[in-house]
Amino acid sequence: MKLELTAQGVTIWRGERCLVHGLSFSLGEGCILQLAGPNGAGKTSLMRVLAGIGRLDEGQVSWNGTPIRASADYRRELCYLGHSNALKSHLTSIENTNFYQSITEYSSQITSQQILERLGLASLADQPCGLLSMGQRRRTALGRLLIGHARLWLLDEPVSSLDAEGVSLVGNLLRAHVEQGGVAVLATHQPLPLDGLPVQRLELGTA
Amino acid sequence: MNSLHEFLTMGGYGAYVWSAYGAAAVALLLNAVVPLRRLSRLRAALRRKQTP
Amino acid sequence: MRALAILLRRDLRLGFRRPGELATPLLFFVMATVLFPLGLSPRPDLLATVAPGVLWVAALLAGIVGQESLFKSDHEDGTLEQLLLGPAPLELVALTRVFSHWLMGGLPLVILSPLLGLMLDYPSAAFGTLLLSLLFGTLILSLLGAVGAALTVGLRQSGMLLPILVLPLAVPVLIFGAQSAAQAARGEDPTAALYLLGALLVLGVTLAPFAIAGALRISLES
Amino acid sequence: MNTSNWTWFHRLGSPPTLYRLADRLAPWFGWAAALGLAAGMYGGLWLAPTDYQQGDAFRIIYIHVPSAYLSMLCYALTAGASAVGLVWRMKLAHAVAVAAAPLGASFTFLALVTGSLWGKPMWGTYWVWDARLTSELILLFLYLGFLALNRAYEDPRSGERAAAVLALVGVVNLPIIHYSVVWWNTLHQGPTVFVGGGSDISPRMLAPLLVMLAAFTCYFVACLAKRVQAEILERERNAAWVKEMLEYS
Repeated sequence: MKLELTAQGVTIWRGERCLVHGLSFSLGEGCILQLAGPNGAGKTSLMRVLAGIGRLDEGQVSWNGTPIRASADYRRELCYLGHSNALKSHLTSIENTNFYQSITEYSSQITSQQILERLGLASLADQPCGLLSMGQRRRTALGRLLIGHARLWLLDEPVSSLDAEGVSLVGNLLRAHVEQGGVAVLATHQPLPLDGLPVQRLELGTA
Repeated sequence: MNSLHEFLTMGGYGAYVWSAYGAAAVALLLNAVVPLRRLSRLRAALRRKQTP
Repeated sequence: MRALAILLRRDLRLGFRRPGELATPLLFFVMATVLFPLGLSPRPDLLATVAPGVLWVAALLAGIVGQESLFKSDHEDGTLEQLLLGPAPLELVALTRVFSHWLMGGLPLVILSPLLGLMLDYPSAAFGTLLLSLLFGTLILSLLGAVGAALTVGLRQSGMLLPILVLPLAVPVLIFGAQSAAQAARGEDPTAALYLLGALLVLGVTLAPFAIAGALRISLES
Repeated sequence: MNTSNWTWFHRLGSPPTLYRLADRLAPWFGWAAALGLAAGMYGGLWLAPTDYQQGDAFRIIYIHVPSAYLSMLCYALTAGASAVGLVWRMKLAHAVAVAAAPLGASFTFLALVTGSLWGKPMWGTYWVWDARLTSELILLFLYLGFLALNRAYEDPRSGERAAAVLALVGVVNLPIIHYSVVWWNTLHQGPTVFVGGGSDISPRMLAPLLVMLAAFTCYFVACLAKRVQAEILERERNAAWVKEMLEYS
């Protein structure tokens, strides 16, 4: 089953502004779509529409041919990392990661402890996330990418507040994901080490 | 009803009957005038916006 | 189903880590009840006649006040989005959240009500009906309050808007609940009102989750 | 479901069609309402005999009953349009709901005012906790909730969808609220005599009431049409068909 994320004539209005008008694209297996554009150009709104949370006023987004609103397995095969880290500040990193492990339907081979080690957070596993730095919280949130078999990654500013080592970590994760045939949509201002990977660029905010 | 006087006093209940009809008149007028004015103002604004 | 049980446990763990937050509806219930004798008169016979109504109005207001925080914290730290994207159906996730929030916010109200009943000379013989009516009542109010909370979670000043949306919908609960407590206090048979309250609960449990889920999706869509 | 009989439903969904339909309908219903009101008021205030119990105060029913009936009709329309908007994702249905709500709220308020003005001569007090008046008051709160929620959202498209959910929850609760208020009322006061459009009133009293009901309904359709037109223009501000239309008219 060939993976494909397609958007046909997507139009997004927020308030009185038309952020995206008649956007169409198709993203196949092993490709990355990089959204570029100034602040407020609608990158986050488009990302949330692709995730199925945001409201689109016209057009349609489909995953492997079926519209995402009607597709049952879209939510299983998707991992959305937004601006906020989706971590409860009173729970520790391991508890947060365990929570997301437990609510994905199939048990992934990698345990929460291994995820935190891979992200360099092993020593902070039982620290409440509220006490972690922004960068450490961002890394904990990145742990969600490793849980389960998410074939589609939607990453909104994944490297915000990450140090150089973190940025290369995200680059490697993305490279591994894409090389295994995964699909990714990326919105970022800082450059990422993606050389050699098939990247499509999409400029927003010029409409 | 046969006399104008009886019509105005409404058998002593004039105050209540006429204030009820007064309130109704206000409500009906407001409900008619407000949208009409809003519509014409919108049309004028759009027409002005159109002619560069 | 496993995901819902885990969600319930996480909510309870989160709730008990911050006991301060749990106390607010309780304190509100106690204070609101204490205000009535100060506002009316200390005479026991007068208080006894208004006791069921006072207890119920105070419980209703406390229930609604407690609902505002239902989705607020999850919305702020972004976990609500992940729940929307999670595999579990949003309607059941909403029902689980309402239940866990009720366990920590609504149930203590019910348990505390006889104590406040004593302060208002409510006959102890009728405590059974009072507890049962408040049990049903706080559950229904949690469901209605959750609809209001879901509709206003994305708004800045939702504190005042939520009661305005929910109180008109809570009128039948107040009428049947206060009525059953009053009839029991007078020694009459309150089962008619209790049955109607139970019917409202069944209606709430079956329909409210769809309204809550729909409202959450709309709150997060722009 | 063959598509032929649904096409009118989807054609209504296209803004220019609905706009032109509303534009054509409004004057007809407007004039019908004006004539109806004149005839109804003449019949009700001048021709109808004085009521043996309530004297001439009963003539308030010619305003009270139509506005109470329209307040219910408007809420049903708001809820219905909201359901269509949410289920079929038809943006114009929300436009109709948002247009109907303030209309319904004003009729509810009018019903309350005329109801209490009628209560004063009947029971000596302006406010009677009568089942119908109390339900009307709660209906007013439901309307105010709808309007407040609709305006509370920055994004108007999400605001009307959130208000639509509230309208659906409200319409499910409305009969329950009414029943519980009637139940509460009969429990405390026993059935009060509230003559209002009862079947026993004489035909010369009833005829003007029916004319007034029809006139109010025509008035409601005309006002709604104008409000829907304004909503459509607001939403389709920079659509192509609006530019063309403004050039010709």
